[in-house]
Amino acid sequence: MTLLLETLKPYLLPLIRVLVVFLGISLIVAYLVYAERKILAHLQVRLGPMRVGPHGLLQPIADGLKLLLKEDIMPAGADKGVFLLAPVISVIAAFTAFSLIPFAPNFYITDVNVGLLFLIGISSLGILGIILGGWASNSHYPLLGALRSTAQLVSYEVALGFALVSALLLAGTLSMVAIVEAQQRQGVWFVFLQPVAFFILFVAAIAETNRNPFDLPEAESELVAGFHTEYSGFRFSLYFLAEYAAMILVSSIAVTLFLGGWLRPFARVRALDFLDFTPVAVLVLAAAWCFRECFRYPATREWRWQRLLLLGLGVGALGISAGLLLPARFLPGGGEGLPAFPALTAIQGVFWFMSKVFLFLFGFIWFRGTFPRYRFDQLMSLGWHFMIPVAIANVIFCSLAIVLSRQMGWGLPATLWLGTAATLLVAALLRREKA
Amino acid sequence: MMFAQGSFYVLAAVAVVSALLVITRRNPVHSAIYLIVTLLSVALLYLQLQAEFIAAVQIILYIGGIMVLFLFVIMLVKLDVALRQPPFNQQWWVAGAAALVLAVELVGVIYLGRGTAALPQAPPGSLQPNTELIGRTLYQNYMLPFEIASLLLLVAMVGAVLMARRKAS
Amino acid sequence: MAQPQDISTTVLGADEIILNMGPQHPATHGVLRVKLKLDGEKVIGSECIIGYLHRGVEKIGENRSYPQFAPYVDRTDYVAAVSNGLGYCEAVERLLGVEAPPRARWVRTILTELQRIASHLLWLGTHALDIGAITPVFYTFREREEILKIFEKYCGARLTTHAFRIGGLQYETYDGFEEDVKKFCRDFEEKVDEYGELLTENRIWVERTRNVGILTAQDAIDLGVTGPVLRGSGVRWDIRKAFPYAAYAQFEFDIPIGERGDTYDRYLVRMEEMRQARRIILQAVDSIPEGPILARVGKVIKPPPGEVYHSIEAPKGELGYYIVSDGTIQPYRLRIRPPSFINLEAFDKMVRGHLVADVVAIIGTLDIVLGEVDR
Amino acid sequence: MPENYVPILIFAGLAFLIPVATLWVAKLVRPDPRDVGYRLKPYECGIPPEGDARGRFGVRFYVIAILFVVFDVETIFLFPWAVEYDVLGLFGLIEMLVFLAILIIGYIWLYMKGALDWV
Repeated sequence: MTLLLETLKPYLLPLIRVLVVFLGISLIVAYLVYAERKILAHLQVRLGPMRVGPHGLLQPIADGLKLLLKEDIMPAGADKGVFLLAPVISVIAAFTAFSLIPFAPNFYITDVNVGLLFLIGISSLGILGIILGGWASNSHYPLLGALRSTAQLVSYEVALGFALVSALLLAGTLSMVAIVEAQQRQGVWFVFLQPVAFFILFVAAIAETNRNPFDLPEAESELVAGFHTEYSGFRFSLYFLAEYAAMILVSSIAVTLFLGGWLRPFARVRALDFLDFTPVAVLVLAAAWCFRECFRYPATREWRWQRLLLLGLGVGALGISAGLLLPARFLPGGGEGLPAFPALTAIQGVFWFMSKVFLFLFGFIWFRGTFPRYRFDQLMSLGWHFMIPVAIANVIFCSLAIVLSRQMGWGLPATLWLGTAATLLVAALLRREKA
Repeated sequence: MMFAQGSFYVLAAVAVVSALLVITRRNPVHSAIYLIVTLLSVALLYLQLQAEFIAAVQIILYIGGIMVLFLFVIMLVKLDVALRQPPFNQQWWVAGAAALVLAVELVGVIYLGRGTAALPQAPPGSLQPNTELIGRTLYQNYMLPFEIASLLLLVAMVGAVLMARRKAS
Repeated sequence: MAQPQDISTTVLGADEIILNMGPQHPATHGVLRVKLKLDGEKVIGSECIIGYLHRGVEKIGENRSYPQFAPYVDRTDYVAAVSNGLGYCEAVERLLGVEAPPRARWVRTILTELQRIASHLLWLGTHALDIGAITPVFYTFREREEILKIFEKYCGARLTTHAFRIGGLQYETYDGFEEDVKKFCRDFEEKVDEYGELLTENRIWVERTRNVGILTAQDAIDLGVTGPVLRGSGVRWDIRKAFPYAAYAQFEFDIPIGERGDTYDRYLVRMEEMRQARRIILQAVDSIPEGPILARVGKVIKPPPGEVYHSIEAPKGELGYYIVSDGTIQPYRLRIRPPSFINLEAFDKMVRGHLVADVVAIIGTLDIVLGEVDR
Repeated sequence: MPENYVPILIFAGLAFLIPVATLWVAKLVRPDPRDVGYRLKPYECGIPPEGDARGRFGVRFYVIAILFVVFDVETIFLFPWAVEYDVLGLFGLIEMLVFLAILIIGYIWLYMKGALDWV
C-alpha cells in the first residue's frame, strides 16, 4: 500500500492540476455562454436570462439539461461513423490544448520545449472536426459551411503563424512558460513592442474561432447554421462547447504571448504593489452585489431559493476573500519563509491571467454585438491580400529592427517601433492598392 | 523502459493497422480518417524518439495541412461515381510489381547494412532543446538545401495555380 | 492588376448546384422560397417561388361589402397596415365621389407617415440582421414600439389597425395625441442618427452593401419597381408629390434619391425617408384643422357603377387598388397592386453574378412582405 | 515517451470523456428518435434538396488549400530561425531574407495573377 502511494506520489499533484484545469475550463465554458447572452442582452437594451436562478445564474445548467433531453437526429444518408466522430474530434482538440497553457508560474499542466508548436498543432486538429461534420451530414448547407469554415481557418492560420513568429523573435523560445518569463525578464509585455503582430493575432483569433464579424461558416441568415445545421441535441452542443473552449484558448495564447501571461500590470513598480489586493477587492464587490440583489428580491416564498442562492454566493465570496487575507503567521509553524499572505500570493498568477483572458472574451462578445458580417470573398481577400503580407512585412521589419538595435547599440523598443512604423506603411500601401 | 517499449509496440501496431485500413476502405473519406490516425501515431513515435519538433511539425503540417487538402480534394470528386468504379482497375499488376521491388530493396538494404550501421539509441534522459538545435543546423550547416526548399515551395505554389487554370481552359 | 477571370473559371468543381432557400429560412422574410443555381458560391440563376401565404384576398374582396373588406387589406402588408387602409379607403372614396374632411386627412397623413417610419424601422432591423449586425434590430424595435403604442391608443390595435373608415375616420384623436406624436418625433431625431452611427460609416456595412444588387434607373423603370427601390436607382418619383393624396400637398418634404442604385443607396434613401417622414409629421401635427372627421357617405356604401384605380406611396412603393363597381354593395372586381410583388420582379436581375451571402442582402434591401406578395 | 508529454495524453483522455460521458447520459434520458416517414430525410428549408449534397464544389477551395500548405511549411521553417535568432544573428537574417524574398516573389505573382481573388 505504501509502495503504491510512493509510486503514485509524483503523479498525484499533476493529476490534481489536470482535474482542476479540466473542471475549471468546463465551468468557464458553460458560463461564457451565459456571459455572452447577458452582455449581448445589455448591449441590446434587454435583460437576457433572468428566470433560472437569480439573474439567470443557473441558466447554463438548465441549457445543458435541455440539450441532454433533446432527441438525437441523424439525417438519412449521413455517414454514420463520421457523423458521430466529427464533434468528438472538435471537443478533444479544443480541450487538450489547455494542457499547454501556463496559468501561473507554478500552475500549469505541462511545459514542453515546443509548447507553442504543439498548441498550434492540436488546435489545428479542430478543423478536421468541422470539415468531417459538414461532409457527413449529407446536406448542402453544412457542406458549404464546412468548406467555407475550413478555407477561412487555414487562411487565417497563415497570418497567425507569422504573427507568432514575430513574437518568438523577442522571446527566443517555444516553451509557453519561458515566453512569459522572457517578458518578465525584459520588463515589458510584447504587445508594446509588437503592436502589429498583436493586432494580427487578435484578428486571426476572431477568425479562427468563427466569431463575428468572421462568423460566416455559421452565418444563420445565409447558411442556416453552417456545418452543424444537421446536428441536434448534445451532439450539437459538443460543437458549441468546442467553439467556446477555442475562444478561451486563443485568448489564452494571445495573453501568454503578448500580454505577459500571469504577470501583474506594472509588476516591477513597487509603488503599485497594492494591486496585489485586487482579487480581494473583486470578491468583496461581488459579495456586496449579491447582498444588495438578495434584499431587492421580494421576501416571498417563490423567491426564497433565489434569495438563498444569492446569500450563499455572497457569503462564499466573503469567505474566500477572508481566506485570501489569512496572514502567514497564523499558519502552523508560524509560516516561516512564506509571503505575508500566502493564499493571496498563490492565486495572483491565475487571477491576472484569467482577468486578461476575460478582457479578450469580452471583446469577442462586444464585437458580436457591434459588427455586421463580412462576405466570404471579402473575408478571404482581407486574409490573403492584407493580413498575410502585413504579417510577413512585420516579421521582416522586426527582425531587421532587432539586428539594427544590436549593431548600432540603439534601444530595442525604439528600433522595434521603427519597424512597426515601416510595417504600418506597408499596410497603408496595401489598403490603397485595394481601393 | 517497459513502458516505453510497450507504448512503441502499441503505437506501431496502430500505425500499421490503420495504414492497412487506409488502402482497404472504399470510401475515400474513411481512408483519409485512417490516414490521420496513422500520421498521429507516427507523430507520437517521433515524440518517443525525443524528436519533439518533428512531432509537432508532423501534426501541424500533415494532419492540419495536408489532410485538409486531401479532404478538399476528396470533396471535389464525385464520390458516388468514384465508389462505383473498381478501385485498382487495370494497373494492379504494375502496383504489385513496384511494391515487390521496393520490398526486396528494403530487405536487401537492411540485410546488407546490418553490420555497418548500428541502429542508434534514442537519446536518454533529459530532452535536448531540439528546436534550437534544428535552427542552428539548418541555418548554419544546411544553408543551401534550405534556400532550395524555398524554390521548391515556389514551384508548388505556381504549379497549384497553373494546374487549376489549365484544367479550366 | 489582375484579371481574376483568369483562374476563377472553374473546372473540377463547378458542378452547378441547386440550392434551395426558404420557405423555412431565417433570411427570406417570411415564406419566400428562392431556388438558386450556384456555380461554387456564385449565383448564376434564380427563381422565386411564391404563394405559400396566398389567401385569395382579392377574391374575398369580391364577396364582402366595401366596409367589410377594409380590415382584410391590413393583412396584406401586415407591417404597414395603416398605409394599406389609407389606400383602400381613398380608392372607395374616389369611387363614391366624396372626399374626407380636412381634419381626417391630416390625421391620416400623420398616422401613415408614422407607419412609414415603423415599416422602415422593421426593414432596417431585419436588413442589418441579415447582414450580420444583430444589435440594430433591438434598437429599431424599441422605437417601433412607441409608434405602435400611439396606434394602440388611437384605435386599439397595434399591428392590423383598421384605423380609417371609408369617408374619413371612425375615431376622434385621443387626448394627448399631439403630445405623443411630438414626443416621438423629438426622441426619434437622435435615434435615427444613432442607427446611422452604427451602420452608415461602418466599413463592413459599406463593403457588404456597396455595389451589391445594382439596379440601373432604366432597369428599375422597365421592371416597374417603385418606392425606395426605384428612388435608390436615382429616379425621383414619389406619388405623394406626383399625385398628392391625403394632405400631402400641404407639406414640405424632399424626395431622397440614390446615385448608383446599389444596396447602400437604398439604405441611405430609406434612412432619409424616415427623417423626411418625421418632418411631415411635425408639420402636420402643428396644423391639424378642427372640424368633422367623417364625410357623409351614408350607412350603406353603394358606389355607382364604374371603376377606379387609386394608388398611394406605401412604405414599400406604389400600392394601388383597382376596383370595379357594378352598383351593388360588393365590388364586382377588386385587384391590389402590391409594391412588394412588383419589386420582387427585380430580384433575379439584381442577384445574378453575386454570392450567396448577397442574396440575403438583396432580399433585405427589396423590403418585401410576403403577405403582400402572395395576398 | 518524454515525461512532459504524458500529461497532454492524460488531458486528451479526459477531454475524450466529455463527449463519451455526456452522450451516454443523453442516451439514457432523451427520447428515442423515431424514424417516421420523411422525418430523418435531409431537407433544405423545408424542401427536399435537389441533387447530391456531396456534389463538387469550386476548385477555389483546392487552390486555397494548396497555398495554405505552402505557406504553412514556410512558417514552420521560420520557427527554428526565430527561436535561434540571437545565435544566428545577421547571417541568419540574410539567409531568411533570401528565403522570404523567393516566396514573396511567388506571392506577388499570385497577387498579380488574381489567384488570391475569390470570385
